[in-house]
Amino acid sequence: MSFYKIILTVGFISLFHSAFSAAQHRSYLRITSQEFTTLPLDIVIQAVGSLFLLMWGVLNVAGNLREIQAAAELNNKTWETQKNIPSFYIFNHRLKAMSPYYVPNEGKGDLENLE
Amino acid sequence: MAELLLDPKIRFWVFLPIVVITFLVGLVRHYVSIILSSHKKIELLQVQDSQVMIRARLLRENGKYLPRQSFAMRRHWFNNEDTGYFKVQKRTSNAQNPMTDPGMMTDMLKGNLTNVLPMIVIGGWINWMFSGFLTTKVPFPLTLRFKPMLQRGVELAYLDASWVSSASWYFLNVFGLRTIYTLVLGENNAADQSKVMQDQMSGAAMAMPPDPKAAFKAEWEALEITEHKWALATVDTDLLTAE
Amino acid sequence: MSISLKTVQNKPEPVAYSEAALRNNAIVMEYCRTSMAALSGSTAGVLGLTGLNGFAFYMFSVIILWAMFLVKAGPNWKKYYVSRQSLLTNGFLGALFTYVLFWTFIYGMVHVY
Amino acid sequence: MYNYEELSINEIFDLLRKWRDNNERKSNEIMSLSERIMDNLDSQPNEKYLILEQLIMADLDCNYPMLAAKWIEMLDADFPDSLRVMKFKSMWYEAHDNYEQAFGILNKIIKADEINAPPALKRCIAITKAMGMTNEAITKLVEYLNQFMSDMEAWQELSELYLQVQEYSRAAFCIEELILHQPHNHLFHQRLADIRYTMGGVENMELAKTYYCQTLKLNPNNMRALLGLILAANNLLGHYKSSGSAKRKEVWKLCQWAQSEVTKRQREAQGSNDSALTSAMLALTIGD
Repeated sequence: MSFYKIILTVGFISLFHSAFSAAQHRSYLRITSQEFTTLPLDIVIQAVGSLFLLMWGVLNVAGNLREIQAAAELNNKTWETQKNIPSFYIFNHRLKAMSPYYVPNEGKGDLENLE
Repeated sequence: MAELLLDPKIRFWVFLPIVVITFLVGLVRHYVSIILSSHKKIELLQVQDSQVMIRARLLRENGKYLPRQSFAMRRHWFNNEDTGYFKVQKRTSNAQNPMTDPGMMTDMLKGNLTNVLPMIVIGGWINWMFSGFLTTKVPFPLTLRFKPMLQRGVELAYLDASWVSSASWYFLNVFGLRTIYTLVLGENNAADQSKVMQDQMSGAAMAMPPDPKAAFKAEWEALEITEHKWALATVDTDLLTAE
Repeated sequence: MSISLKTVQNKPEPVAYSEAALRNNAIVMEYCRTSMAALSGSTAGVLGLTGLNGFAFYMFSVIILWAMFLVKAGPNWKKYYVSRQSLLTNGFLGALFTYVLFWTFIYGMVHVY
Repeated sequence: MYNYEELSINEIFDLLRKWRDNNERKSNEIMSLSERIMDNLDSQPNEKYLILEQLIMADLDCNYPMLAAKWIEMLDADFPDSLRVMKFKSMWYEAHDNYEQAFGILNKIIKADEINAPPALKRCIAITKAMGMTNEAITKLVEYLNQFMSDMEAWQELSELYLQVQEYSRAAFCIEELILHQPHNHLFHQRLADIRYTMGGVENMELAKTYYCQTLKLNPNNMRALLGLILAANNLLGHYKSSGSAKRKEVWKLCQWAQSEVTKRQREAQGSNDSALTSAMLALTIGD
């Protein structure tokens, strides 16, 4: 689990906890029949703090921004890369011979015999 | 007016269940619609037409990067009176009546099945199951006009407009959770993996004009009046002056 | 990858933006904006804000998110966004709806009963 | 460039993504990483199948048919009737020089779904190319482009094929088509200039000069375009000897500018090389 996901989890738990505290505070006020004015300061701070934590986490979890200028990506490319098209790959090339599974073509042997 | 006091049990047996039910139904609906969705059958000719249109549009927009001769050659190929593509290719206009096309009909039916039906069924069920509760209060004052919207099923003339009834709470959820679905399900990519494996070409053809004949004519006209302005005429001096 | 042309005023040369990158950024921003609306709505509910206070809190969190975006992009934000204003105003109302829903929801859960 | 042993698994997946997005043919590198990739494949549920495909391509490219067969079977198990997996099967036969079988499968794919046939059609063309029948491949590709006119890959491939048979003006036409699609890609401008330069003649040389300039405007770091500009300008100077002096002057200026640019680049490169070399030497002495 990445660092920011941990931050998100912590933020959620903290926000949930502050919500729970606020609900408790409300029911306490109701039982003691006091008027609700504002929440205790610690709950407010906890709620707002966890909001910031969450937003920061979300911003980093959401993914990276990419440079939008078309040239930014293209300028680092070379023609050798641009030329490469996977749809048109052919496998009948010399790298084949480097593989341990390579079976030399018999036709070639015949050619040598001819000479 | 006096503050209403709601039974806390309403919170856990009405208020929360409605949110959860709406959310889960939305998820289920999403996956059902994926299962039911059929690939729109498109014809090869339509794909071809759309690609021609793209090419003609690009020629209009970016033709200035080509030498005059190359531009003229391409326009000739598209627009020539006798041999031009837009002149030679005859397309019939096929603006179809959706009612006569059985494929279209089933599509519409499926759309109804996944969108409207669950809303009516679940809405009706919620109305029946949780009828007559006040569930919550919106945290801001509202005018009386909102009463019929927010207090469906609770006809109390003197109730403050910011109270929300259970049925209305359901509808608020239906509309408000939409953005959350995109968050949870990702930008319509829930079934992406299996879709990727089918090699969709349809994307290009989706932007296809319904009536190729008219589209061809419009493109022909647009191309006809396009003037070639060689964008690279001064590029060498630009390069020198930029230093 | 296709490329769209958008002419920027005060500049003779049209600037070309890569459409794929634009879309990617838009998705990221949309994700952040929706999350921000939901989260700040929940927080407003927890705090028990009512009336105009709640809407002011929404404005506040929108601006905070905007500032976070700018900080994330660093000094050369031009590399990533077309304009700073649209970053602030895009999807303002759509996110407001989400915000109000979550605000009402959490407010109901915490403060009404 | 990279030390593949030391990369963390996340870095490997990032690298794979980069290669995939940029169409880089890093078959050998992917091969050497394949064991670690397979061990951690399940950590990337979103990209799992794309990575598998990448592996198959790399294995086939390096002629490791056993491995490729294994991955194809894995794909086949998850997507039993997928045309895309069938395409890989045909590629497997192709790698074994069993072109008959490969064509058979591809034809089946094309028949099954006409709209989504392009990948299979492209494979057919590639096989024709692999068999050494360039002219047939060109015919097929032209036929294909008649139907799918805005397929950039195909235009690019067609231009390469035309170059092989030395049909330069046709190759230039294809590259022009690519410029229409991506007018901001400096590589296409550079390529067109290359072709025009090869064709020769005053008119083509002027075009080559213009397109090299455009390339440099889009990307000032394109060394090949700089050198090409010098060559084209020099060539033009020879042509202009007799004709109007204004034109000649301009080309001469351009030539001078390009040469000074090149010298600047060379000096920069030398500078950085020197420091790298000295630091390497220093490291050696300390090692001793």
